Amino acid sequence: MLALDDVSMNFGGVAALRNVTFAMDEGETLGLIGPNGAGKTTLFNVISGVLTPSAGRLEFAGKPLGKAANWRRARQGIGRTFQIPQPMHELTVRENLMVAQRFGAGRTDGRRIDEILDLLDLTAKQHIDAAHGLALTEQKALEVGKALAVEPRLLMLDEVLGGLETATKRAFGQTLQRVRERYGLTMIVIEHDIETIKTLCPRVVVLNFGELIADGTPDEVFNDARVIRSYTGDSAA
Amino acid sequence: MFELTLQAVYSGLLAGGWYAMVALGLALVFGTMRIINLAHGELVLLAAYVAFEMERSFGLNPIAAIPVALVVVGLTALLVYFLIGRIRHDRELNSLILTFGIAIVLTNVILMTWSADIRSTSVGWFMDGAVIADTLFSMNSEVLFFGAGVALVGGTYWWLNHTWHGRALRAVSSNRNAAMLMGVNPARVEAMSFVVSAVLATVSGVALYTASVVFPALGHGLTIKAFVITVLAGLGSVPGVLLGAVILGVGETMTATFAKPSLQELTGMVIFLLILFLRPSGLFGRKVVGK
Amino acid sequence: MTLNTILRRVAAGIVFSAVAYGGAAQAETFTLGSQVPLTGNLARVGTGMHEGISVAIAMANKELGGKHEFKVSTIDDESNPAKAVAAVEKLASEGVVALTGGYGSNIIGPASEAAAKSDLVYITSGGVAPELTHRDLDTFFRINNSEGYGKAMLGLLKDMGVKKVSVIYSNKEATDAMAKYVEEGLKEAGVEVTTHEFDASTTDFKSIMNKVKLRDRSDAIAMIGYENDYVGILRAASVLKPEAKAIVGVWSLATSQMNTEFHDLVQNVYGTSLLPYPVKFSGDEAVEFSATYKEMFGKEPDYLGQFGYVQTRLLIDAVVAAADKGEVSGKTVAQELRSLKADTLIGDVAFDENGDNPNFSHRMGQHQGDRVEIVWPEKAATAKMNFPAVPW
Amino acid sequence: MTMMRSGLLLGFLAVAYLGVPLLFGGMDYVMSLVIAALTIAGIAVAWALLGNLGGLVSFGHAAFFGVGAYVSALLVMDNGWPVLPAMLAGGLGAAIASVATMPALRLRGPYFALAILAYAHIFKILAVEFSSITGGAGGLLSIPGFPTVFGLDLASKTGAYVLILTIVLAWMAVYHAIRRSTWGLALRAMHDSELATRVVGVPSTHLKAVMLVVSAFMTGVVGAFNAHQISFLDPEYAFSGTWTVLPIAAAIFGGYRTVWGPLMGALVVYLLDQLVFKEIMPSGHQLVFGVLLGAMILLSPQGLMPLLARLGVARPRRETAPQAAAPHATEDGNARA
Repeated sequence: MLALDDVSMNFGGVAALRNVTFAMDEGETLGLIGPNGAGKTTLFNVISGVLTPSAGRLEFAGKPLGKAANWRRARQGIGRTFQIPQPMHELTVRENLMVAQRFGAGRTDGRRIDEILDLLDLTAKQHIDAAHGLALTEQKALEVGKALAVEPRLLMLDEVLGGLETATKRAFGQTLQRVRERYGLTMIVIEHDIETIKTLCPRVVVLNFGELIADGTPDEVFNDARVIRSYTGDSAA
Repeated sequence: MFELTLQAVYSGLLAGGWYAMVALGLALVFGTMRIINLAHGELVLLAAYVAFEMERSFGLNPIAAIPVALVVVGLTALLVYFLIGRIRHDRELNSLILTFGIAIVLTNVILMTWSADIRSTSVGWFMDGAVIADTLFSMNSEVLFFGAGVALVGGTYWWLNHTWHGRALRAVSSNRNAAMLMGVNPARVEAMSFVVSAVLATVSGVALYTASVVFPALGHGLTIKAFVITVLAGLGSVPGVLLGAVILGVGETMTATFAKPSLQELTGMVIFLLILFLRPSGLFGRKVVGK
Repeated sequence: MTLNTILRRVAAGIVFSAVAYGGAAQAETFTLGSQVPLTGNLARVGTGMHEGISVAIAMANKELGGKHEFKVSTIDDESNPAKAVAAVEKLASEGVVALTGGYGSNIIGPASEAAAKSDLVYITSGGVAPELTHRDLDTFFRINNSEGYGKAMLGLLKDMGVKKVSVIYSNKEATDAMAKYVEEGLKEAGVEVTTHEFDASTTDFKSIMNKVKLRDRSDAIAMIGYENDYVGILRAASVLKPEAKAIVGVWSLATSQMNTEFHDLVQNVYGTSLLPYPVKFSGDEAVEFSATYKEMFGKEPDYLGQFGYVQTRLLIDAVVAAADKGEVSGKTVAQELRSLKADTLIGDVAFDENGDNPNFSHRMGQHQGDRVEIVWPEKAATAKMNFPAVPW
Repeated sequence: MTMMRSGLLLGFLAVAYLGVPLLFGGMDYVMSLVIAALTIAGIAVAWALLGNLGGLVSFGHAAFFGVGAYVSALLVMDNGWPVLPAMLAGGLGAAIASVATMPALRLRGPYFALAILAYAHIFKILAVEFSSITGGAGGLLSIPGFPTVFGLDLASKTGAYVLILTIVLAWMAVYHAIRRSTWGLALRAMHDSELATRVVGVPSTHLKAVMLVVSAFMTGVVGAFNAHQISFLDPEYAFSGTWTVLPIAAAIFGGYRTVWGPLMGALVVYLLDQLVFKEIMPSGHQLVFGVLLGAMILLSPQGLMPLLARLGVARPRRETAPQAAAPHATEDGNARA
């Protein structure tokens, strides 16, 4: 489904990603963890085409991604969210999804939008100004909704549970489960909360200083010496 | 052929010294505030007209009129600054429209005050020939203000690099938020950039009045030239402004000499677009143009 | 305020003024319309013409001594053809009897067509393009044309006997046409010509002048532009000192204003000029014109004022003649104009079928010290030309 | 609400197409002013479309106006085209010219604005230089006027009024239709959140490019209209800064984010200027445009229509709170992982 081969990303001499290599199968859900500044969001940016990697190759659904622009990757089936929600300004919640569907999936299908709104518990808010009228949970839900409206095959979630209350977090985690089952998605999830990772992701990849230091089941990974060292002293973990 | 080229380069060089003075004022404000003051050319023109009025009413030599012009232009520049400060939303674009409006107002105020007649100094010395080795020709005023231009650009460069005010200005220019954390008051620094810009506008306006003729419609073209040079130079490069100005000046005179004089304007515009498209960071500066 | 209320007010205003003017006409008051550029890039020349028009009105009223009275209603066309058309239409709706004014052939064209639609005579001195008098408009008249200017410039250059001329001209409408005319005329006379076209925004003419000096090496330099261009060209020439025997310009150059404001710069320079400066009075009309002009505007009259005056004076005479015969209309005023033969400040004027004045031939003046002397044609000359002579 | 709206619209159309000609048809002067105001309105709508939907402020719409005018006039004069198809071709010519300006789309706001201005300068110089085609600085005189269609003489004042009114309304309809479509939604969203729109598949640069072409086409047709109505053209007039300044003033004044704003702005600004300010200060009344632009930017950057709406005169579609200098998200999203 997705394969990264030796991908590196430099920002003016600072290496944000170093020779990252891994592959995912269709339907897999991958947890992406690591301390702050480890390169997780940079990896998302590289996969979704927001950034062009300094070196390395990316392959999606059997085809090289090359230098395809970010909007083209969305059309190829890569949906993503942002850690800080980025609703489309001036549009209502529903219009946000309509735009994503029209351009990302190349079709208009009101029923599917109803369904997404329903799944994410946004139906009541669908005519609210997305940029100014939503609570944090709803903003996060809208992030997921936009990515779903693109009708992706790969969904990349960047801390969609971050900053939420524990109870909300659990409920939202279940929502994500339902979403994945409903649409048969391949997912990559960036998450700090270990419990969430354990319930959502059968496989976990750990980044530290841009380097991939571990890849395995949650149990394997969380017992890995390098991983533990990388988190030592990092209160956010 | 050789003589023609030599003179073209020399004329272009002198013009470039003056262009640099005009452009640096615009570039400085642009650097600190990310605002293109489309009324900058009108400020230059205003200085020229103040010099004219001083000469007509009091028989003052244009050089002696500089302090008076400085007060008038300085106050006008501060008014522009004050108005820009009142923009609430999308300052980058709205300031463009605002200063565009101010430029229209200034042009018409100049027209109503001094009429559409052409004006120039009657002090003969400025127009007398300054000839070097029988091959390079210019007017005294051009040489004088080329010198003044280079000195002012150099002075500004020194000021930016060696004084606290200058450093504060550079700090705001490169990172406004960081500068604020360092205790620099960006509002004061921005006002200061307008004042320095007014000084440059004043001197270049008086230079214009002594070397050429002025009339109310002139301001717009000056702003455009200054902007072309700013883009050519790239953000934050004072030497770049000087070099960009000379490139434009020489490019124009070479076009006039070896192609057609009527294509002179085209040269500037084409250089401008090429730089924007091919090398958006300008020839020397930091990146000025985002994707 | 909605659009409709604005329009309603406008309409009310027009109805009101029409009534007012209707009433005034019975008291033998005629209102002339004047559409001139007072702002925009033709503001300077338009203002000059406007001053001449005002002088003509003042003098005519004095002369007519209450028998008839003339007023002028002026609208600024902002150097814009669309606004010129609107101005003519507005003046027509106000009930003016004829129109005097206009500057720039491209503006006069549509404006005079609008005047024709309202059956109003349109007289001007601001449009010299040949096309203007080939439009089959019965109500269009002009007292000057580009041939008149061109003939004078050519005549002077030919009389000088120069072999090679550099023509430096602005790429604007009137200057471009004039340059082509002069170039052809000179070539026909076997004179070698090089041309240098410059953009109106040019301020530094040293590059061009250097080419004239080093490459052309011509006997004479012909400048076709406007005041700011002349000053720039002359300054460049003063610095570079090309070995020409004469430097000649057209309009806006051999004027009192240029003589006082750019005294040293314009010495020995030629330009088209109707009257010498200071005016050597020949005839009562010129004396009075000059006095009235000075009284009204506090300065010496220039050529723009003279033309504006002459065109308006002719128009007033025609309106009076038509009124005396009983009917003032576009047709009758045009008839009067066409039948008139007048000796004016600008020489003999008589209109042909097309409304052109074939008699029009300009004179060439030369700045000599504090004076502008007429030096061409010989019969009108007030002094001998200084030749060869240049300002530098 | 919808009923009331369509009622209002019908009323407006009746007044515009029947009321105005009946009331003022005989007054050439008034009709000339309204035609000129509508010409400005046509450009203002095109400018607003690019500004609002494309997020691009142009300082050089005169470039498209001039190209449209020249293409149409030359097709009629040199190739014997009928006027109305030639006007469309004029729009097409302007659209093609806009393709030449597309490299400027990569530039950020102020740079785009001034790059387009540079194009206007260049086109003007080219029009002067290619004198064998364009007639050079002397320009084109006696350009043929409009034909008679369905018994209506478009060359008459009333005919020209109906023609330009139709053009302006058609452009407003296009503006409205694009604005309402998902394209319009995406375009409006792009203005403040370009990255967010791109990652859901919106090819933002392409959409901007399309808006540029559409806006240029509209402006070109209006330029062509003007050429045939005034019947003359020269480079200085065709590419005059007036064709940029007035539409911007009109669109900013009326509110360029609304469909009706540019039209209302053009009518109010132009008619006020010509009927009121010109009377008060015969020389230098353009000053008012400057004051107007400045005042609107400072007091109500969304324009007069939203201002009236806020005062309760009309109902806006949806109120969007002005973003008080909200810091924009960084270009690469949240690059700190």
